[in-house]
Amino acid sequence: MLHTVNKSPFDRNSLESCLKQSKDGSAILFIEDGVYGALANTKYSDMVKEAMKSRKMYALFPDIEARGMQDKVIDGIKMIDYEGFVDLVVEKNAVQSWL
Amino acid sequence: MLHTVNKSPFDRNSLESCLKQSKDGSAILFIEDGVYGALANTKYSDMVKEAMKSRKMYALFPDIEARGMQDKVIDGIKMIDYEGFVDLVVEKNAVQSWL
Amino acid sequence: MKIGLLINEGPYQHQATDTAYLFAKAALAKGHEIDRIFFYHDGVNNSSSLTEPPQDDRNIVERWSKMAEEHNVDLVVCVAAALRRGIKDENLAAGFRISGLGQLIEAGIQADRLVTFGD
Amino acid sequence: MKIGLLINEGPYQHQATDTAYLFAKAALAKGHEIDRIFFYHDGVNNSSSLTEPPQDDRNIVERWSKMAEEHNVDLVVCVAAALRRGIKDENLAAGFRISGLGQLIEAGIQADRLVTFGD
Amino acid sequence: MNETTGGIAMDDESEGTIKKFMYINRKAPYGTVYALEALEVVLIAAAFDQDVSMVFCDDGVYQIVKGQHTKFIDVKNFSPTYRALEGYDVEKLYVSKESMDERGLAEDDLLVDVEIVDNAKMADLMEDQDVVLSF
Amino acid sequence: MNETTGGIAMDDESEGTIKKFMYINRKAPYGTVYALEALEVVLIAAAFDQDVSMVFCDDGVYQIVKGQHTKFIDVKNFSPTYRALEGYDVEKLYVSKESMDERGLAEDDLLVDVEIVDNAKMADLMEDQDVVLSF
Repeated sequence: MLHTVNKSPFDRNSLESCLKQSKDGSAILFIEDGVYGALANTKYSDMVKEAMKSRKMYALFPDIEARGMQDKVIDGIKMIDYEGFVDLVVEKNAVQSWL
Repeated sequence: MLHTVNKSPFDRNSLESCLKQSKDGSAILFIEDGVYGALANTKYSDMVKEAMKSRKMYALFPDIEARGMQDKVIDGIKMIDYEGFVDLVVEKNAVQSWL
Repeated sequence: MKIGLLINEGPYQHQATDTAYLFAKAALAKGHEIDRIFFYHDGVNNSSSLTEPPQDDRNIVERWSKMAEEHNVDLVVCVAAALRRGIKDENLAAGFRISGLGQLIEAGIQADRLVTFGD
Repeated sequence: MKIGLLINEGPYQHQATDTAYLFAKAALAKGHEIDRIFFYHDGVNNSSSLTEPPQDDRNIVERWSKMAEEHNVDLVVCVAAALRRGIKDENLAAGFRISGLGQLIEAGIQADRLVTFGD
Repeated sequence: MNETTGGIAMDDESEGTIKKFMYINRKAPYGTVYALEALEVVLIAAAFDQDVSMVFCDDGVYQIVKGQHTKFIDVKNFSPTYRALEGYDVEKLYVSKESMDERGLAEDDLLVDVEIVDNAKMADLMEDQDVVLSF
Repeated sequence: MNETTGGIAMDDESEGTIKKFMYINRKAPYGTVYALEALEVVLIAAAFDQDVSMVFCDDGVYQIVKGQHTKFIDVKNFSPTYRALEGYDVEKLYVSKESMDERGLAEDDLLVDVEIVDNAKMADLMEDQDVVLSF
């Protein structure tokens, strides 16, 4: 299953909610303001790194770059573009958007 | 100064932000989904009770009642209606809405 | 006392406009003056004359128009925000007028209090 | 593959519609079919023919109309949500049609994937 | 059928398919319209003979709390409608245990019969769906 | 003057008053329009000869981070405009230290000169205002 997170973890609880209610082996894609959850050296980096042990994480590069965060993403989070987003949707059985 | 909080502390960071950046002696009014921050026995009750030692807290009763929370409000938080809201605005020098 | 309001969200989607209305109504009932209500961001959608809520629901746009008429409240819709969102003279409800952001600053200067309602 | 979209927020206020558009564009470019896009909640405001963004900004409504025309995408606006927010046939942009919520469920049944964009 | 399905006739392709639809409610009522408009979706969905389940987690659990009185905010109290869901054959209602606990809520606070499940079970249920709609 | 004040002529009453206006930016750019439309307010406000200060706290600090490139999300990059604020005599820019720290940001990451203040100082500044507008 693919989970998308589009809100900053500093602003909303949706990333935390997603991590708690998603299964090992699922994929998580950070989009829009959600990409702030994909950054190193923040209050939430450890929580995300821990979740990365059992889940595959992606971040939408156009959103990362728009926000000037291209040098700050956690190692191991895969950067994709809108085509990659489409591929993920096609690959997984369903999509849950944590709005 | 009057601070209003209209978001649930479970959903957003605005209550926490407000408590950190408001002065002792200021007034805090919970409105709309913000009233979930005024409830006893929740994850955030202790944080709010601690802040009540130095700040006066109010909750908009019409919003409390709409959500069925009339029996769950923390003791010492004063229930007011829209007229009371107006009085607070008039009484304080300025209003900051934590949106 | 003169009170100004800033409303940042549209009708029905967020409670902000409802709260603002009930606040303004209470202020007027207590004898205060609502100097100006400025509609910004999606707040401009409060002024659409085309809204048609279900019979058993409140009519948010009409409530504003009525308040403007009865209490001479100045309802100002931000022109730039309105154009982005499809509010123009042709679908502007009674009692609203479209103008610039300067009207918001002016409300802040002239009113004794400015209160923001939003998301 | 057949993909359906659900869009819950209006233009300009939230990035959701932009992301949905760029996602749909990429899906079409890769040869997938965008079966239907359903506009709900404030999402119905994407269909207002009256929007007029600044010259240097993207025109969100026109982009949808153009996509509908070029790729035969079915753009459906929820009638109940639209009436609440002042979207009617008279201000409905080209390529959109107003219909019931059943169209959303139908999209969920017929498409291979349904993706939600919102706030 | 046209009436209840929102004015459309279902074509052959959709008539035979039964998919698992999950409606996830994560937001509080009244502060935003999502709770109300999500409920409207579920009521329509019931007419399509799909496998429907509804989830209440995070602030969504507040949607089904007893004792809501909305008269003074001048908005319709739609909470009684959750009780009508059973009549629409929407019987699978799941509520997050962790969300209830964090909010100090007990099953007795709720106005409908639900199954309370923990995060792990919720993740399992979600993974098992064909279509997930989140409000 | 009509042009820069949004098409209105200021009347006598407002001309003499100088109030302290604070614009608080708490939201990230691009995800929502608030950052952009708040900036538009500040630019107009500059023409009114009031005492203006701007605050960036919580996700608002992300508004003034260097290196924003918005080409691929098809939205205008408005971050250079923050550099123009000085030309409008908007010189009091305050940034929350705690918000920077939680996000692992340093002053060098920002594209404008700001004063970094802690929560206590921020509360003091806020308390001192006549009008506070929060976006």
